[in-house]
Amino acid sequence: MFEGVPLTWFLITGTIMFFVGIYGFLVRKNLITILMSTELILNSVNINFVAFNKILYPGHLEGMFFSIFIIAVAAAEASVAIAIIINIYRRLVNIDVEKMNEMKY
Amino acid sequence: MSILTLFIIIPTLTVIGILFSKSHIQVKWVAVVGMSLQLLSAIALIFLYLAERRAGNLDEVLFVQNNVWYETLNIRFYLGVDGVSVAMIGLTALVVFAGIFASWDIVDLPREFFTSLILLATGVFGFFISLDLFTMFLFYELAVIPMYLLIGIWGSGPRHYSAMKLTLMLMGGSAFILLGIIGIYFNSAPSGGQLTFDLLQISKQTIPINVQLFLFPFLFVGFGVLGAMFPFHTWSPDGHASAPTAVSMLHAGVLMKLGGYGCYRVAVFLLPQAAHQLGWIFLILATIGVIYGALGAIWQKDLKYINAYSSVSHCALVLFAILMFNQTAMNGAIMQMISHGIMTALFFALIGMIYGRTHTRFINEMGGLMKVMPFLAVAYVIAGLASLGLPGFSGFVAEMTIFVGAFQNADTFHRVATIIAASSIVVTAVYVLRVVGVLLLGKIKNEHFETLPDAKWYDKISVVTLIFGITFIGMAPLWLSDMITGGLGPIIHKLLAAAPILN
Amino acid sequence: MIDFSYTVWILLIPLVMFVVVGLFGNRFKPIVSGIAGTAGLFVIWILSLITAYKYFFVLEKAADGSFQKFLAFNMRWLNLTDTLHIDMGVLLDPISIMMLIVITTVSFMVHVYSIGYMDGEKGFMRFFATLSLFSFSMLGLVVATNIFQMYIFWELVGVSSYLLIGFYYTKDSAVAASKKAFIVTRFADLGFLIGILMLSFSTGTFDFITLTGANSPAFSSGTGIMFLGLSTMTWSMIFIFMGGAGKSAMFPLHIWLPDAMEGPTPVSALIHAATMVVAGVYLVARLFPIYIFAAPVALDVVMYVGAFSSIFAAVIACTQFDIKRVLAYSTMSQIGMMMFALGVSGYGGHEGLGYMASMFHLFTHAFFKSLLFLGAGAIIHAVHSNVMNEMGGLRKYLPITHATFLIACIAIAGIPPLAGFFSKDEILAAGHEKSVMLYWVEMIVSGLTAFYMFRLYFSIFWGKETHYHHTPHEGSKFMTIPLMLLSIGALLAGFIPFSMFVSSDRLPFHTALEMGIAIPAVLVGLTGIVIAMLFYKKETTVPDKIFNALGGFSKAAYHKFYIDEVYLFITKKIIFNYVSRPIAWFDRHVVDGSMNGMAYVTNEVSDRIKSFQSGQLQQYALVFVSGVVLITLLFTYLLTN
Amino acid sequence: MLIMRHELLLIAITVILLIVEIFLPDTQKRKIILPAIILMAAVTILGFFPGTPGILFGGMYQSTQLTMMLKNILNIGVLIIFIQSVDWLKQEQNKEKVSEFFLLMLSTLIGMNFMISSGDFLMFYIGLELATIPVAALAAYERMKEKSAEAGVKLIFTSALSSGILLYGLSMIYGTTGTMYFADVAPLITGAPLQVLAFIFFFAGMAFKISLVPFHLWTADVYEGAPVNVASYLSVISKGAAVFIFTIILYTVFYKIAVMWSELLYGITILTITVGNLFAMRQQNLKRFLAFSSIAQAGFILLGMIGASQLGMTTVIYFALVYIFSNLGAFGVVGIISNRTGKENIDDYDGLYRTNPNLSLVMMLSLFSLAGIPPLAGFFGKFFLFTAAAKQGYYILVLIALINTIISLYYYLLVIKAMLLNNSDQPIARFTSDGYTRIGLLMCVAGMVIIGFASSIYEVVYNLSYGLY
Repeated sequence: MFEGVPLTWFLITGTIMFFVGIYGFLVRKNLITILMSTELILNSVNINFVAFNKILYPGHLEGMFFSIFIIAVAAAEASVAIAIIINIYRRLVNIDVEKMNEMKY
Repeated sequence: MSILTLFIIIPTLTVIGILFSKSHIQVKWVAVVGMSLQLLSAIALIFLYLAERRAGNLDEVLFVQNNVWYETLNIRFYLGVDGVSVAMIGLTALVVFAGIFASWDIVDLPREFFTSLILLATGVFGFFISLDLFTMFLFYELAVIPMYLLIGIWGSGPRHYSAMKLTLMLMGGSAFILLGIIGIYFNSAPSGGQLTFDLLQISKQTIPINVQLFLFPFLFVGFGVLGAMFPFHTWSPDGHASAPTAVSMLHAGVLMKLGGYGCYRVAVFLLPQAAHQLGWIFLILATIGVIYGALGAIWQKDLKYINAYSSVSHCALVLFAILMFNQTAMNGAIMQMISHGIMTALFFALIGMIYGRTHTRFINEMGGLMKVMPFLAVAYVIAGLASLGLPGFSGFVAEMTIFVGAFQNADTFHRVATIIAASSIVVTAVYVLRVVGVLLLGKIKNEHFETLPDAKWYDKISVVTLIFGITFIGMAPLWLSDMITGGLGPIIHKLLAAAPILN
Repeated sequence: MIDFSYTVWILLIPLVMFVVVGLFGNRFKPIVSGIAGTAGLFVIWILSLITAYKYFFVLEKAADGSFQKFLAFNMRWLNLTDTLHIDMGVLLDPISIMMLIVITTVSFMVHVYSIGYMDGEKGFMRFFATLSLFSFSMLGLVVATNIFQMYIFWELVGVSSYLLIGFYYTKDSAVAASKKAFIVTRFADLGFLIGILMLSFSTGTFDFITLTGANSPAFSSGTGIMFLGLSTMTWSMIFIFMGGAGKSAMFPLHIWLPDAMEGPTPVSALIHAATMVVAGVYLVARLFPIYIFAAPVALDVVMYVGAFSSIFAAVIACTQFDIKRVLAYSTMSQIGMMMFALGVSGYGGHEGLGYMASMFHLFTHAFFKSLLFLGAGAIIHAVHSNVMNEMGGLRKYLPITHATFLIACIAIAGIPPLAGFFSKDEILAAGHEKSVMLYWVEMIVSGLTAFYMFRLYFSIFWGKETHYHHTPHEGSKFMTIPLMLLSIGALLAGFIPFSMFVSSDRLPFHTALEMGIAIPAVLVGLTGIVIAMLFYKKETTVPDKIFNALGGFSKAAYHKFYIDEVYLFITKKIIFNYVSRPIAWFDRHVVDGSMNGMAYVTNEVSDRIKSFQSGQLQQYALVFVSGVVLITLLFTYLLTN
Repeated sequence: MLIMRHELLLIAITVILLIVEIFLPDTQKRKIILPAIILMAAVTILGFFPGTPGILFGGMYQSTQLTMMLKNILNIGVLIIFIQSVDWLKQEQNKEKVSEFFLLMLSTLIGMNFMISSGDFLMFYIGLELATIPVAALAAYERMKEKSAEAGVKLIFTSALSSGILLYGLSMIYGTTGTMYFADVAPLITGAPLQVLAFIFFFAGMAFKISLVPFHLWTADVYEGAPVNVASYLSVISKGAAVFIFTIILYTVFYKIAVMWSELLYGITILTITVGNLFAMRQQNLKRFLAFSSIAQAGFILLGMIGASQLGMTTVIYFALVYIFSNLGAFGVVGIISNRTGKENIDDYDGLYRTNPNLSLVMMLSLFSLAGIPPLAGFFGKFFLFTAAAKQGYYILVLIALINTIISLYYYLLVIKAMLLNNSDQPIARFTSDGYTRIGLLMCVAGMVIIGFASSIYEVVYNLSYGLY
C-alpha cells in the first residue's frame, strides 16, 4: 500500500503536523483547542515512528509499539487535562487561556 | 587526640550548654565558663608550644591531628599549629573572653546572641588551626555568617542594610577564595599523585606559574575583602557602626584577621611566584589603604566610623607588610594583626560602653567624659595611645617591625611605599588625639552626662583584660616575636626560592 | 672595673612609682602620692650623683686617657632582622651621666616644688604619676644604648609631655595645646624614624657604641649619592635632626612650645625648659661623630637652623606679654644657641670646643631656666595671672622669688661670674672660629636675651604699682626651698671645669676665657640690661613708641611671624577640608557607591526581565519553542563552522 | 522479582491503599493517613536492604546498585512529604480526597522508579509520563481554588508540549539508529545533524522537567498555585528523578557528543542560575520564591553534570540528596504556616522568630543549607559541585556560579531577615504544630546536619557512580 511513497513524504507530513500543532498551541485561546493542538504534535510523532519503522527498520516493531504507547498516554493526558479544564470552567465559566494569568512575575 | 581539638570541642559544648540553659543569667555564665576555659587552653597551648620548641622539636607544625574525612577527594580533618597560628589563637581567645563580658548588658534574646557569638568564635578558632584548605574554608564561612544575625538583630542604626552589605561583601570574597582553593586543589600534584587540600603538602609542590598567576588575584582579593583591603573595605565602616559592641570587637579584633592570615597562609604561601609577580599591584592598594584609611578617619564624626577607618588603615598595614616578602616585615604583619586585634577590640568595647551610657556616638555631642567616667576615659586614652603606636604598647612593636622590615627592600618603589605608609603614624596621631580631645577632655557639653555611671565590674574585666594584652606584648615582645619568627621559616624559605634575586 | 649595673634602678624606680601611684594612688590621700613620687626621685638623684662620682673620679680611664663608654646593663628586647635587634639598656659615658645629673636634679626640685604648687589641685595624684612617667622616659632616653631605644623613650617623653600639658583637661586651650605639641613632635618623629630606618639599613646596627666608634660602619657605608646630590648618610642624619628639631622646638617645628605653657608651671620648668626640649641637642651630640665625619652637610643644617631659631625666638620674646611665653621663646632661643654650637663644632680637643660649649650651656641653662620657670610659677601662684601687664612692684611681696629670679636673669644674660656667662662665652668662641657672621648673630641674640629677660624682671618686680585683689605672698616652704637650691646651681655651675669631663672625643682638655670674646659679650649683655631698665623700671611709653615705629615688623613679631597661622591653614584648611573630607566623600560615594551600584544594577535587571514571567501560558510556550529554535540555530552555526 | 523490588513494593502498597480506600466511607478517609505513612516507611526501609542488580524485559528495565540508591533517595523524600502533608490533609476541605493524594503520589513515584531504571526510551517515556500526569492532577488538587486550577492547567499543557517535543526528538533518534535501547543507541550516536537536532529536542523536554531556563516559566506559577506539599514534591522529587535519569542518559547514551552537550550545558547553566536568582530576589510569595530558588539550584546541579566524570555524577546525586532535605525543610515550614494561617508572603513572616522560634530555626537552617553555608550539608554539596566543574577546567563557569551564590545568599537572607530581624505589630501568632510536622521537619534538619559530616554517604555514592570515560 505504501510502496513507492518515499520516507520524506511521511516526514514532511509529520513535520507539518508538528508545526501546525505548535502554532495552534501558541495562538489558540480556547483550552480545548490547545489540547487538540497537543494531540496534533503527538500524532506527528506517531507518524514519524511508524514511518521510520515501516520503511527503514521493517524487521522490528519498536516504532509501532512506541506509537501505540504514545496514543495511550495521550489519552490519559487528555483525560486529566479535560478534568482540569472542566474544573476551570466551573470556577471561571470560561476556558480562555488568556484569563489564566492570576499568577505572574 | 591533640589539644587543638579542644578549641573546637569547648565552643561546641558551650553552645550546647547555652541552648539548654534556663535563664538569661545562666546563659551568660555558661558562656563565661566556656570562654574562660578556652582562654586557659589558649594560654596552655602557648606554654606547651614554647616548651615543645625549647625541647628541640623542629617540626613545621605541632600538635598534629590528621584524620581522613572525605577519602576520595582526599579531604582531611587536619589540625596543627605553628608559631603564627598559636599567636592568633591566643589573640582570639583573649578577645572572645573580653567580648563575652562586654556584652553582659544584652537583654534581647541573650541565648541567641551568645550562641551566634560563640559560633563565630568557633569558626575563627577552626580557621586558625586548620591545615586543610577545605576545613579552613569551612570554618571561614562559619565565622562570617553569624555576623549577619549579630548585626541584624542586636545592631543599631541602619543595621539591616549594614548587615546585608557586610555579609554579601564578605561572602563575595569567600566566593573568590573558593575558586582559588579549588584551583589549587586541582594543581596540587603537578608531578602526579593524589590531589590534596593539605596545605603543607601543597606548599612543598610548585604549582605551574600560569595557574598561580590566575589564582593569586582571586585568593588575595578574596581574603583581602575580609582584611578590609582598599577598595573592598566599605563593608567595614557600615558594619562596625551598626554592630553591637561585642560583635564589633570580635569582628574587627579577630574576624578581620582571618583575611590577613589567609593572604599570608594561603595566597602567598602556596603561590609564591605569582605573589612576587603580582605583589606590586596589591602593595599599591595596601599603601593607599594605609594612608587613605587614616585620612578618611580624620573627618568622621561617629566614633565607630573613626575606628572603622582606623582599622582599615591598620589592616592595610598588615597586607602591606605581608607583601614585603621578608621575615621581619611578615613578623611585623602577624604582630600587627595581634596588636590591632586586641587594641581595636578595646576601642570598640569602650565605644560600646560609652554609647551605652550617652546614647550617642557623635563626638561633637559629647565632651569632658574624663570627669564623669574616669575609668572608661583613661582606658580610651590608653587605647588611643596604643593605636597611634606608642612604645610600651603592642602597636609600636608591630609597626616598627613592619617598617624596619619593609625598609629592607632596597628599591625605590618599596622605599617610597614604606615612607608613605610610615607617614600614617602622624595622621593616626591626628585623629586619635582629636577624638580624645573632643570626647574626653574639655567641658561637659550635655548636663545629662554629669550623672552617668562609670564602668561596671564586667566592663572592667573586659577592658582590663585587653589592656593587659596590649601592654604585656608592648613591654615584652621578644617571646612573641621569636615564636612568630619560628613559624615564618617555611614561607620565607619558599619565597626566597621563588625569587632568588630577592635581597 | 666597677659594677654599674645598679644604674638600671635609676630607670626602674620611676617606672615603679608611675605604676604604683597611677594604679593605687587614689586609694590614699593625695599627699601620699606626692611624697612617694618625690622620695623615688630623691633616691635616683642620689644614685645619679654616686654614679657620676664613681664614673668621673673612681673609674679608670681608657688606655688613651679618655672616659670610657660602656654598657652598664643590656638586654635583648626585640629581634628584627638577622643583624638588627632592639636592646634595652644603660649606656654610660660623660654626656649621659651629665644628663642624668641634670634630669634628676631638676626633676627632684620640681617634685618638691610641685608638692607646694599643686597643693589642693584636682588630679594631684595624676600629676605625680605622670611626672614619674616622664622621669622614667627621659632617663631612659639619655641612657639609651641604641638609637631605637632612644626612639622608644623619645616617644614616651612625647606622650608624658602631652599628658602634662593637657593636665587641666577641662580647659580647651590646654587640650588644644597638648594636641598640638604631640602632633608637631610626632611629625618630626616621623623624620626621626625614617632617618633611623635609613641609618640602620646602611650600617646594619642600631647600637650607639658601634655607630659612633672609631670604625663605625656609618663612616664607610651609605656614602653613595642618593637624592639631590646628598649621600644616604647625609639624608639620614638630616632626617634624624628633624626629629631632634621637633623635640627641641627648632624653627619651623617650634610652634608647639609656646602653647605648651598651658601646662602647670612646674611641668614647664621640668619638661619645656630643662630636660625634654634639650633632647634634640642631646641626640645630635650623641650621634656627633657621624655628623662630623659622614654627614658634614647635615651638621651645617644643624648650625643654620640653630642660629636662625635663636635669633628668631629672641626677637619674638621681646614682644610677648605672657611671662611664660617669654620664657618659652627664651628657651627656644637658648636651645638654638646650643644647636648652633654643635653645628660649628669640630672633633677632638680644642676643635671640639663647640661640642663642649653646647653641653655646658645645656647644663647651666637647665639650672637657671628651671629656676626662672619655678620663679614664674611662684609669681603666678601669687597673683593668679601670667600676663606681665597685670603685675608690677612684686619685689615687696615676694622677696625670695625676687632674689632668685634676679640671679637667674643675670645668669641667662651672661654676666660674670654667673653660670650663663661661662657657657655662652664658650659658644661664642666656638662660633667665632667657624663663621664670623654667625658669631655676630649670636652676639645680637645675647644682647636681646639680656634685654627681654630684664624687661620681664623689671615689669614684674618694679614698674607700676598694681592693685591686687589679694595681697600676694610667698608660697610654702616646698616652693621656696627648691628656688634657693636651684639658684645656688645658677650661681656656681659655671665654675665647673666642664671641658675636663665632657668633650667631643671624651678626652679632657683645658679651656680658658678668651677676653677678646668675653668682654664684648658682657658689654652687649649689660647694654641690653640697661635699655630694659630704662624702659621698664618706671612706667614709660617709650616701648610702645618703638613698637609702633617698627610697624609691620614688630607686629609680625608680636604675632610670632604668623607661623601658627600657616600651620593652621595647612592642617585645618588643607588636610581637614581638602584632603580628609573629599576622601570621606569619595569613600561614601565612589568606592561604596560602586558596591551599592552593583546591587542596584542587579535589582534593576531583575525588574526589567520580570515581563518574561507574564503568567500567560502561551507566552511560556513561545519562550519554550524559541529556546529550542535558538539552540538549534546556535548549533547549526557551530556545526557549520 | 527482587530486581524490581522497589517498583513492586510501591505497586503493592498502592493497591493495598486503593483497596482500603474503597472500603472507607467518605467521612472516614482520613483514616488512611497513618497506614499510608507506615507502609511508605516500610517500603523505604525495605528498599535499603541489599538487592540484586539485573535486567528485565530484554534490557528495557535495568536495575543497578546506583538506581536502587536513587530510588531509596526518592523514597525518603516522598516519605518526608507524606509526613509533612498530614497537617494539611486533615483540613476540612480535603476530608474526602485524602486517599487521592497518596495514590497519585505513589503512582508518580512508581513512574519515576521505572524512569530511573529504564534501559530503553520507551520505558523511559512511559515512566516520565506516569511521573508527570498525576502531578498535574495533584496541582489542581484544591478544586475550590482558582490558583490551584490554573496551576494544573499550566502544568499539564506545558508538560504536554514538552513531551511532544521530546517525543519528536526521540522519533528522530529512532529514525537514525533504528532502536530505542540505550545500549544499542549509544554507539550509533555519531553527531549527525539530525541526531543533534534530536538531542536538542530531547534536551528541551528534560530541561522542562528540571526547569532549566528558558524552559522553566511554568515552574513558579505552578508552585504558587499548587498546594505546598505538591509544590515541594515537584521541586524535589520530580526534579530529582529527572536529574538522575537525565544524567544517566547523558552519560550512557549521548557520551559520544559530550563536547556538544557540555557546551550547551555551559550556556544553560549560566542562564539558569542567573535568571533563577534574578527572579527569586524579587519575590514576595514564599512558594514562588522557593520555585525560583529551586530553578537556581537546578542550575547548580548542572555544574556537576557538566563535570562529566565519576566525580560529577557523584556530586549531582549527593547534591540532590542534600537538596531534598534542605528544600523539604523550607517547604515544610512554609506549608505548616500556610495551613495554619494562610499566610505565604515574606512580609507575613516578620517577627516570626519571636512567636515561633523553632519553625524559624528550621527555616533558617534550611535556607542556609540551600545557600551553602557550613556546617550544613548544602555547603558540602555546593563545594563538591564546584569541584566537579572545576575538574573539567570550567573555572569561569565556576566563577559565575560563585558570584551567583552571593545573589542567592541575598534573597535567602531576606527571608531570614524577615523572621529574625524585622519586628512586626501583627506577627504570626504562636501555634503548636502537630507531631507529624515536627517529625517531618526534624528529619530534614537531621539530614542537613548529618549528611555533610558523614563522609561515608558521599563515599557510597561515589563508589556507585560512574563517569563518561
